[in-house]
Amino acid sequence: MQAAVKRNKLQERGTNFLFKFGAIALLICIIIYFSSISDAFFTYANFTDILRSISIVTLLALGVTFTLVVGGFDLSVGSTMSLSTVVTASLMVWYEMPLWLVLIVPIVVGVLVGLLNSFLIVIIGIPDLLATLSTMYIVAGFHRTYTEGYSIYNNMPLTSGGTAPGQFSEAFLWIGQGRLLGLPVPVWIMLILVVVAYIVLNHTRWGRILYMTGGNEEAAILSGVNTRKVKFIAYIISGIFASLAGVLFTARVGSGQIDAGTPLLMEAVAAVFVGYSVLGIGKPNALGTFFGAAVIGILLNGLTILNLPYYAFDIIKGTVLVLALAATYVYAKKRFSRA
Amino acid sequence: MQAAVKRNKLQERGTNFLFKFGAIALLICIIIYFSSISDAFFTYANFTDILRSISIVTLLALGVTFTLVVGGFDLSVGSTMSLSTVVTASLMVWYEMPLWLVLIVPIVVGVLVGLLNSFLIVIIGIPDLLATLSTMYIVAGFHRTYTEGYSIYNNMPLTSGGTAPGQFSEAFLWIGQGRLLGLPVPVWIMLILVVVAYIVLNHTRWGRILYMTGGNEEAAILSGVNTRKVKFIAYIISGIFASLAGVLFTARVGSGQIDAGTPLLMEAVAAVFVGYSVLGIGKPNALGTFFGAAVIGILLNGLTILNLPYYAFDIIKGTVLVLALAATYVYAKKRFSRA
Amino acid sequence: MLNPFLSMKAIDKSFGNVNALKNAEFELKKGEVHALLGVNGAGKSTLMKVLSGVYEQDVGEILLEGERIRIRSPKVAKDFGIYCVYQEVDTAIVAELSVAENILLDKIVAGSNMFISKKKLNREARNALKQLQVVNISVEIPAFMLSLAEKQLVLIARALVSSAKVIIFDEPTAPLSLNESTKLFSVIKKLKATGVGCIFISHRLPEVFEICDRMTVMAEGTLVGTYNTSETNQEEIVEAMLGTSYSKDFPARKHVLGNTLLRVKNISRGEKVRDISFQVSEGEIVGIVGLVGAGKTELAKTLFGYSPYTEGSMEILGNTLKIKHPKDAIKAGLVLIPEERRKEGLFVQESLRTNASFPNLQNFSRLLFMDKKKEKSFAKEIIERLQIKTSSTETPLVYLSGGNQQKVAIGKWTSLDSSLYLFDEPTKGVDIGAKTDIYRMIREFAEKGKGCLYFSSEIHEVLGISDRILVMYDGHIVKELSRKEATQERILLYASGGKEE
Amino acid sequence: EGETTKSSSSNGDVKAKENPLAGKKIALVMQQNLGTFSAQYIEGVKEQVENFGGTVTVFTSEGDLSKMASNLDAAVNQGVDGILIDHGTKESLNQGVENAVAKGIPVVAFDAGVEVEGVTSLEQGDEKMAQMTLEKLAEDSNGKANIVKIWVAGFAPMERRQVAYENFLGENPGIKEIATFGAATQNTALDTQSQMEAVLKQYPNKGEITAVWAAWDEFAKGAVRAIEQAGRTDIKVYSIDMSDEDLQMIQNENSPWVASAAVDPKDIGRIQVRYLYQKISGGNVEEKVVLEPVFVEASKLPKETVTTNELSDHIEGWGASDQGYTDELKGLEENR
Ligand SMILES: Nc1ncnc2c1ncn2[C@@H]1O[C@H](COP(=O)(O)OP(=O)(O)OP(=O)(O)O)[C@@H](O)[C@H]1O
Ligand SMILES: Nc1ncnc2c1ncn2[C@@H]1O[C@H](COP(=O)(O)OP(=O)(O)OP(=O)(O)O)[C@@H](O)[C@H]1O
Ligand SMILES: [Mg+2]
Ligand SMILES: [Mg+2]
Repeated sequence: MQAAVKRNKLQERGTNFLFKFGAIALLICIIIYFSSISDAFFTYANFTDILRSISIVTLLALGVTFTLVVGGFDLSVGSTMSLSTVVTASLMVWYEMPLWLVLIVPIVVGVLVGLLNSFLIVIIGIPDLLATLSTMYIVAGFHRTYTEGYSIYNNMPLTSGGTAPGQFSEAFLWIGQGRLLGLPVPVWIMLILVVVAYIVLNHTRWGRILYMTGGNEEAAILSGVNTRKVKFIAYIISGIFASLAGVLFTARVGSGQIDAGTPLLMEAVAAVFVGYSVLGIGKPNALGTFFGAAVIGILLNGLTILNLPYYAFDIIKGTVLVLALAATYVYAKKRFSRA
Repeated sequence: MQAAVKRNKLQERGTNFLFKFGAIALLICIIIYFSSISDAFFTYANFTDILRSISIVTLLALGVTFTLVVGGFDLSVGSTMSLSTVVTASLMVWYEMPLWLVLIVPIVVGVLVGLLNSFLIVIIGIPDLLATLSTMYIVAGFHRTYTEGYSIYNNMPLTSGGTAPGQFSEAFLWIGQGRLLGLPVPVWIMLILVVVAYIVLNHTRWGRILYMTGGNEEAAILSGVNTRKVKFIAYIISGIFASLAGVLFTARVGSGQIDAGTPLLMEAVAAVFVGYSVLGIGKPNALGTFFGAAVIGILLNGLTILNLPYYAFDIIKGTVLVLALAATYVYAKKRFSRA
Repeated sequence: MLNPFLSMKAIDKSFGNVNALKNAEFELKKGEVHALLGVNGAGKSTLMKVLSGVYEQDVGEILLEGERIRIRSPKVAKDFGIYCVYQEVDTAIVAELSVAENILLDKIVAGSNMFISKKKLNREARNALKQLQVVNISVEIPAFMLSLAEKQLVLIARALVSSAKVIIFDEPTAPLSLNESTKLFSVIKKLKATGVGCIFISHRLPEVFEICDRMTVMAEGTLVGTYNTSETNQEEIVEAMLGTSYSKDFPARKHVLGNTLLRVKNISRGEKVRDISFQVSEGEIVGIVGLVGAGKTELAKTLFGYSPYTEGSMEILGNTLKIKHPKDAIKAGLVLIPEERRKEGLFVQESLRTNASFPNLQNFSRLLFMDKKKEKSFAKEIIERLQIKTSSTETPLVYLSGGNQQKVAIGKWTSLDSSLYLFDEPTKGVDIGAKTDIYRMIREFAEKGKGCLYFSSEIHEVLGISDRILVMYDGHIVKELSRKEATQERILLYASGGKEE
Repeated sequence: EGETTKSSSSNGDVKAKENPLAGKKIALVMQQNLGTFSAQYIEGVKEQVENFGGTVTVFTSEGDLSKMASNLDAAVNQGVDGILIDHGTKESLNQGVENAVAKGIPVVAFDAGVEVEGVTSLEQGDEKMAQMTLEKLAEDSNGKANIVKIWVAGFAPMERRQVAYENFLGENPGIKEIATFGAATQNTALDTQSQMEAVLKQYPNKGEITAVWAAWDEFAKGAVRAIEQAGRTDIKVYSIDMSDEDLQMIQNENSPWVASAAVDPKDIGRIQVRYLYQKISGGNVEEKVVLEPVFVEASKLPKETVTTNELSDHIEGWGASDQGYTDELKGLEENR
């Protein structure tokens, strides 16, 4: 008996270890492998570029993380980002607004989308995925209607005749393209927001309340948490992150592209779920999300070296997502059967 | 007391009536409105056009309906349809297969996608939305890899040199473009499949088992149903419907377009949810799905007559979806709180 | 004598047409341990939920230190220092958070500082656990890794750190082992010493007599009486709890035993079903009785193939079977009426007709197509036979009362002509009238030569209906009693782990 | 993201050591890679690079400009010998291109609007293509027509086409624009088709629409399908750009698609590579190269179907461009 129990414990520790450090070990293996193939891979320049390339997705994914923490889901982040992109660009190009307004108005837009989402979910009672799916649609429609289907760029011709008066300012473009202390500005922004989100979620009272609401809503209510308010806030935060991603995208690209966010939604979701398993936390968390985005970024960057046909990339992304999900849910199953 | 109870009952009947016939009444109003604006609207030709334009979406939506009936969800139908489209086209153009094979192989493909979905959901335990999201990705990658990014059309040059030997046969194109007894063939196909799905779901033993599995899985198991098998079947059916939609699309367009299914996913989902509320059924059902697709089709057709810009259509689609969802869930809430 | 610290006066509470509390009374002194006793459904939990702010009473008042208070929410109750360790611990535990965070949950929510120091949190939590003499729980692991008993300790610690004045324990010992219970009692004694009033709900009389100062007995939502432990004995309390009317429900029944229907040999599954052997004959009603959490439901589901047994064997009418899924059980002539009928037994959104025909669809369809006429006539038949109150066969079951729902859950199996029926707490949450109907149905099954297994924690019910009684404790069958041998006291003794000398 | 095609013949590797231009690693950074036009363009690039004994890595960005910028960075980091850019915008790419130039990596851009010193930009002669098709349109309709314009803003070549279009309308008052739309989406052809269907419903009578002018072949494809489905083949379609798939549609019986001005997409790829190799070999290359467009008319095509590979037999100047060749490059190619 005793021996069997011991063996069982050992085995359990084994799986736990795998789950905890498996993801990180895998990442290290990938990095070593790619480095052995190409000298260009393991360089400072390449790594800062990878970080810059994931900065926008990471912001989106952080928003999704917040909604997942409270037990929801936000599928509308992609189109919120699209909307914020064109709003930002239009404020500069069409209306020649000062920089501070250009940065604040998109955030207000994000808050509004968050309010719409939480209204549908909390007040009307539509399940989160369906509610945010509809919002995704509506917001996408709005952003096209707003621009009449055109992308927004410096001195563009206007449908009303004439050309747009404004231009993207240098200061604004610096947000997306500049460098600071050897790192690109978007990387700084990403790192700061990851750290802020990490601290808020893991080291503040608010973070505990968010996790509580998602973990056991009933218990949270019994402890005096206004869970409806908490959910409202989570969706609003998600909207704000999506807006920031949009602003960053605009500054990076220097124009207001239509539908910029749509292809990023899936990547953001994948990042969050890959992040679930980081360090065996098994729940949505800010560091994991960043790590997830980084894994995907490194994988894609490295795969170009492997001569894989470009059209196979979706397969790899999908497979990584499936593996991350499988790890998460097989683990969850085990946990539940233990409880 | 008595009076109050009576008043309450009356009020309740009122809401029930609204819920049951509200959707239909709305549709009739819309039709009358559009007819009053344009002579071209209320014509036989226009209505057969509308029916033809919704035929592909309806097939997709029927598949989604089956997965919803068992309490799941299938987001991969769009890319399954894309895959089926290029497979169908390639069988004709690249390999000159006989018609029966051209029709059967895509169905096999649909079955395989369904198997993958149900494996992830039933065996691994990944939640349906996330599992089918990953599948969506993977299948999309496969279909691009398969065609190497090319659309497939008559006499296309091959990467291996030379031109493709095959052509779309007249018989095949008739499926998408022909007419029979005054109705386009796709309309016939759609109507037949809607009726078959309706009969299976509402009048057969299987339908009962599907609905019961979705309604209360635990109770279904304890009544002796192998719910895992039932779910497998539902996802396979969904895959088959998506494949049929792909075949129909190929025949309609006369070439194998890349990514044909992606934009149709949301429309299919919207159709299913609009269909929830038809006749107050309050759950996924085949007739409702058809009706939902028709409502959206009529709305879009009518709105073009109103000269609304295309980019505003998404807003309308999203709003219709939200209203349908709100109706469904507000009603559900009421029912549950009564219980 | 001092004024009572807390008193509840003339409390009424009803849910729809169920009067859970009628003119209920309760009072508690500072620093006393006060037991709240009563049979299942007596209203104990409901009364405590009123006190802890989960429900608000319809009528009546609550006084704290002589002042009228209104407890609108759990939060308000906690502000008054009233804490509850719920019967279902999982409703109050956040599985993902660490033990420390769970212990300090209320403090975190109510706190005002923005940052949370994990170190400080862990220290405070460790202190709280130390007060409870718990040293072997790490405060840093997530709460989902705890056992049921440990989770309960976390909830007690939570009350402790918030300097509660009143702690309600709703059947805390049900899932605990004897050893764990002893530990809990020493904690309660300590709490008492610091002036905290404890309300203790339990079905296990010996432990109640061990640790409580006074006890209040409830029946059917009303106060029966309050007794000082030193001035009463178990017999008096049991009589107060049961009243006298129960035997009327069960007229004597002549029964003829047939062949052995079911033979279960050394069946085990995990911790909750251990080495179970028994047999059931045709025409026999066998009661399986045990306290809450003894493993009855688990055993029923194991027999039915929902969570198949890992060891042992099963024979039906002499044929050894391997049952891996409920469908195998149904095929072999075994059916289960599960405990949680809304969750497991019925499709509450569906009509009575579709529910009734579901277990035997083959019978109600031609080729593939459903024969709605046949379904309807069967539905009408069971409505009539079981006297189900419903407006039509098409009414969704949500609109039916609990008792009538339960009749459907039983009646739906009658189209199958099975030979063995497992009833898991079939009268739970069912009113007196419907209860009588259900007893009658079960007896009719037996008279037709079916075997019945009746799982219940309500001892008087089991006594009344069974021909033979198996007592379960901690996953084992600890005693078999014939109808003649069985008494309330003996069953209670074995069910709470005791032994006769 | 990318794909590399290895030089296929083994003796190429042997020779690679002899010629300094052999064995080069070339990156192709694209904004969008869906559709037959792109596939043919990629094929042209690969063919020419392989003929020179090099390898190509294709970076695609799914239409996402920020991804495109990242891909450009990745290409620079991987230390390729030369970079080809297909589409994109000045604002998003300038920085990466400057970076490449600073590292001494030669860059040739096609329709990207990149403005960096030392970078060669290819464009298709967009004004001329617009003019050619519009003149044909005017000729076919005797100078009086109601036309639908399908065009999208925001891309450099589209802007140039628009300029020519406006000039033309100014000079031809008989040609009236009655409707205009267009959007570059994930599935442009399909979306255009449904929009065109809507426009046809607004103008249900014969003669209300004379012709459609599509500034991009993806638009034309959608429009042609909508017109065919509605049986309104009296409406003619004129377009810019042409892939092999388009050619098949033009050749269909009763096809409304009557003419297109284009450069062979394969030729574009080949020419772009040649200029890149000129730069790699240190040659002095002009900053702006305009590709000569070819006018393809349905009436000039033979009865039997032909593909773009055989088109040169029927349409003068198709697929036979010698632009960008130098003697040195020809020699390199023949030596393999
Ligand atoms: N939310 C509710 N809705 C309807 N009826 C309820 C509800 N809660 C309790 N009841 C009913 O009120 C009565 C008293 O239930 P309560 O849970 O208070 O009993 P109890 O004495 O705690 O029993 P046990 O010993 O089984 O825990 C029961 O008949 C029960 O069915
Ligand atoms: N999924 C689970 N996770 C943790 N504990 C469980 C689980 N299921 C059952 N238990 C515990 O196992 C024990 C046996 O449960 P079971 O439901 O079989 O008891 P029971 O005798 O039927 O009691 P009841 O009167 O509550 O129905 C109980 O202590 C219960 O709390
Ligand atoms: Mg209770
Ligand atoms: Mg039980």
